[in-house]
Amino acid sequence: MNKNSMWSLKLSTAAIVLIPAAIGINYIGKLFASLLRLPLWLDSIGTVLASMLAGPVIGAAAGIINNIIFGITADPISTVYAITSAAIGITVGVMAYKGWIASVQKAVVVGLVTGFVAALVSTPLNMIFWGGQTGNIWGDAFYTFLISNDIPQWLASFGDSIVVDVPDKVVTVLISYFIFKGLPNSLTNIYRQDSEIEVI
Amino acid sequence: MNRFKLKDIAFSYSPDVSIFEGLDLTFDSQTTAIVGQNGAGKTTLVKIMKGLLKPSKGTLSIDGESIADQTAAQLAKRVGLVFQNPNDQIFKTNVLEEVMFGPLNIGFSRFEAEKGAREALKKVGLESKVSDNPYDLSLSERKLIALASILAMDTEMVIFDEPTTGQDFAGKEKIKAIINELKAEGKLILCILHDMDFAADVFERTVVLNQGEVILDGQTRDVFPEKNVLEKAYLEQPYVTQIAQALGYNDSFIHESELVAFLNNKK
Amino acid sequence: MSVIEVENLKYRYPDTTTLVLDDLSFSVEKGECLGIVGENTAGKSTLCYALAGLVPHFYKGAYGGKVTVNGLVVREHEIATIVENIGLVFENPFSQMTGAKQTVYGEVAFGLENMGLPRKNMHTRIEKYLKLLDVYSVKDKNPFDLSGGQMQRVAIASVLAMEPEVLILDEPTSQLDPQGSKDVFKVIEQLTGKGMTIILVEHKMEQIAQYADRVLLLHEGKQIDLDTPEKIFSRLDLKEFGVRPPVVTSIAQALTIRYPDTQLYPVTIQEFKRLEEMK
Amino acid sequence: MNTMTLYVERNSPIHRLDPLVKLLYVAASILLTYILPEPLYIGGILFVTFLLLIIGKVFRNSLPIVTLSMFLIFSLVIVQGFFHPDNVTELFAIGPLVFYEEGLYVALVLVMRVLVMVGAFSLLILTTATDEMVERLIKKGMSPKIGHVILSVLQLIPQMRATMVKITDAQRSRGVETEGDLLTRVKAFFPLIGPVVLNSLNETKERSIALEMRGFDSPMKKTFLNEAKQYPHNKLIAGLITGIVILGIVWRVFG
Repeated sequence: MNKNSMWSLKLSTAAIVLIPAAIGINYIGKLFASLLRLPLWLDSIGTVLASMLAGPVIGAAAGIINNIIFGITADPISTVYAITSAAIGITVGVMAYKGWIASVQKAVVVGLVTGFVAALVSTPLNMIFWGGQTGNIWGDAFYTFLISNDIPQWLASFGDSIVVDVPDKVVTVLISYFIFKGLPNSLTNIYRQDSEIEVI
Repeated sequence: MNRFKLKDIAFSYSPDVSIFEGLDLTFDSQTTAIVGQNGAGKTTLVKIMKGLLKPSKGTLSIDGESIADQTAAQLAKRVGLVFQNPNDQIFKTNVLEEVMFGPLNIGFSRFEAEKGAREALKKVGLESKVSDNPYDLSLSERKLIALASILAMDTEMVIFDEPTTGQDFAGKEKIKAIINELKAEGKLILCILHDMDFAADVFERTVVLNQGEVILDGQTRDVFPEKNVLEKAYLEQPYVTQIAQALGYNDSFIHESELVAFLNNKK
Repeated sequence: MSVIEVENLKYRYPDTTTLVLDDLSFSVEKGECLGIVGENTAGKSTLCYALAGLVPHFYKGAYGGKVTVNGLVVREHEIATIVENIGLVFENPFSQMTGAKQTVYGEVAFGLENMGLPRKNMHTRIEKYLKLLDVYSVKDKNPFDLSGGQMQRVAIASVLAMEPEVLILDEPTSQLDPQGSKDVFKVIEQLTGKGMTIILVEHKMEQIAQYADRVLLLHEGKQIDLDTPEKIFSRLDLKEFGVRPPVVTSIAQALTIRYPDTQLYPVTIQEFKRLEEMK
Repeated sequence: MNTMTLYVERNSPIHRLDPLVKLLYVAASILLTYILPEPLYIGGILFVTFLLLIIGKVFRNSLPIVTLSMFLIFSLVIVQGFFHPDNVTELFAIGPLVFYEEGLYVALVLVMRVLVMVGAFSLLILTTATDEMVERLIKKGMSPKIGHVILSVLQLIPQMRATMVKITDAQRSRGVETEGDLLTRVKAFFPLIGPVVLNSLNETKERSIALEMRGFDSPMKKTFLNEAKQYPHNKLIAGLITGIVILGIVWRVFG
């Protein structure tokens, strides 16, 4: 892949069909996590995988559409976070392209960065819409703790988001990383935009 | 001897559509094919036997011991079920690990699991592909991996759901050999099939299900000449039987060799 | 006139080392039904992809030789152009439903919308093919609520509605139940009767014997033989290529019931009976 | 078939509105709660939104959606009421915790905003069939491919849910326990999610092929099976909504 193609908007059919699959994976991941009563959401595995497979543009599209779909089928509030999901897709897509999914250690870094970016993007949204809170019990408890210790509201809000996003994104990126590493070429090479036909 | 007994089984997915009402079936050492249209209840039946679905009424037992309260995971040591679509189970990055997964879950040591897995892979003819990624192989090969992953668990009973779908001639021959081998080892074999030729060729007993009811149950040889009953279940006769009937012979022919011998004698 | 011409076709998938198609050359005439047989690794599906342009446009890899469909050189045209000349239906009916349409009627319209067919022409076409495939009665149902056999017929209708010159059927019934396959084969029989050019990949040799005018035998990507079903199925080395002849043919072989002039064995029950009575 | 959307088929004037006008209403109503951030005005917008839900015959259907935001609303009142930085005027106290008037005021504005947002969104999604909205957006210039993605997700997820049951069955048959302590449940996650991912990627390949064979990538200008629906008074209503927003801004700036 050359630099232009990471951001190329000319998308193959396979890459486009990857978006609904990614959203489906997000959904099922979330469902399995709640079925198994795991303490995390794990609802962005598909977005992260799509970014790893097809780059930041598809990753971002998967993220945005994921939240829109969730908005029209279940919870309108989630539409607000479409921007956060897009940021997750872009972060993972860019870092994957720059070679940051080469090892477990690096994947942890990707997870941390992604969680941090997600919190960074969510904070202004939370400030605008709900006065800085997230509606997550642990996050809001932490927010309360910070506020009552005279931390400025925006910083408390950021803290709230960090508590919510970082652990989940680290685990999500790690799971996605292990799945991605195990994928055979026959499944991954159809999403690449760079391959040429060799003449024999 | 293994005997699996279902008595007076009732089951429904939703209150208004019942699948089984008072179904009785017993399986003994004979290899048995279950045939019928989609929706006849074949898969539901084997899921009940495997403990994946709980009947609303009736009893299930193996060798007289009730298994009604056992979960699918607990039954995994005794009853193996090879699902139709291998893509519903494969998640490991190489063939050997995938096949070892089941045995390890039911308490095999790594050594035993690997030994069992390698033997099972040899039986399905994939011993040279142990370190391949399953998704680099074809769907028909993945079906054989799924089959091996159940064989490796060495259960006393093995149930197959449509093992021959998408298999070529060689694949079907392999499955036939495996079934006969399992039978020789004294295991209880049950197989859901859409392929009447394979059913006639391989199985001793055939059960015809239609809309949740057993409409024919007997020796394969006695079942397939029943053209009218089969038609009721939208099933066709095996080619050999069709040929014999087209030639005007109504005796029961279910193997190619039988018909050849018969025609030779007539000459 | 040949609708399909294949000259020295060679192909290898990306990131692999062996040729899946190794120097194939043949042609298909208008109105002909060509059966393709061989074991699972023979390259049958890949050949179908190459005829439909998926190889090399969707699957890149290494490509050599030339495939011409209805006068178009496949290598030089986009898939969207090629599909107006050749349609492909494959085994899994479920993944052939686009997912974007909530009715069977809309599903068939999908391809026509993409082709940019004017709306006034759409309805007649859609209804014609829904009726031809005997799925008109379910036209308002959600495609995913159909049985496998119905879904597969909707897939065929959707491809045929684009009115291609050639229809490729790659194991169209292998995932269907007996009734579903029977219904699909009824349609195939109708289409061959209407003079549609068909390429049929199938494991049941009885079906190949019934419908194919000629049979292409592939083995490990190589073209072993291309001839009439009687010639192909009478080959004594057939099993070496992982192919078993129809049951009638192997019975005829055991009993040496054959055509007196050509010494070939019959491939259908009707012919078997005729020859047996002649004896 | 269960297509997942919350759309409720009814015969109401709201159902007959252009989806884009309803979309405009969502944007306008949320915007107005910021342009005029006093409880009285927000209350007014909330009243109008509820009124429209009633006219659309979907008020009752909107309640479960609103309930989903209950925790957020509850949390807003508690946290802001007790801990908002501007808190001075005590309302009441529970032990050492004091609940303040300023916080309650802030919470009231926030809660009503949440309700306006959820209510307006509900109005859109409960009275609009998704395919109608998508076709409308495509005709207004959205990429048909994006439209395809949105519609296909809605059909795909119920299918994937069915697959999920099959996968759970297949893995339980191989001895995977899905109940038990946290470690057991964590261990079950991979065997369950793995096949979902592989399965969907594999299907992506097949579905792409099917789409290619139906001219998905065709450079031709797409035509539509369904005739464009006529929406009466479309421009008038859209103009009215835009007018109110502008009026609100003017009010805020000069008022």
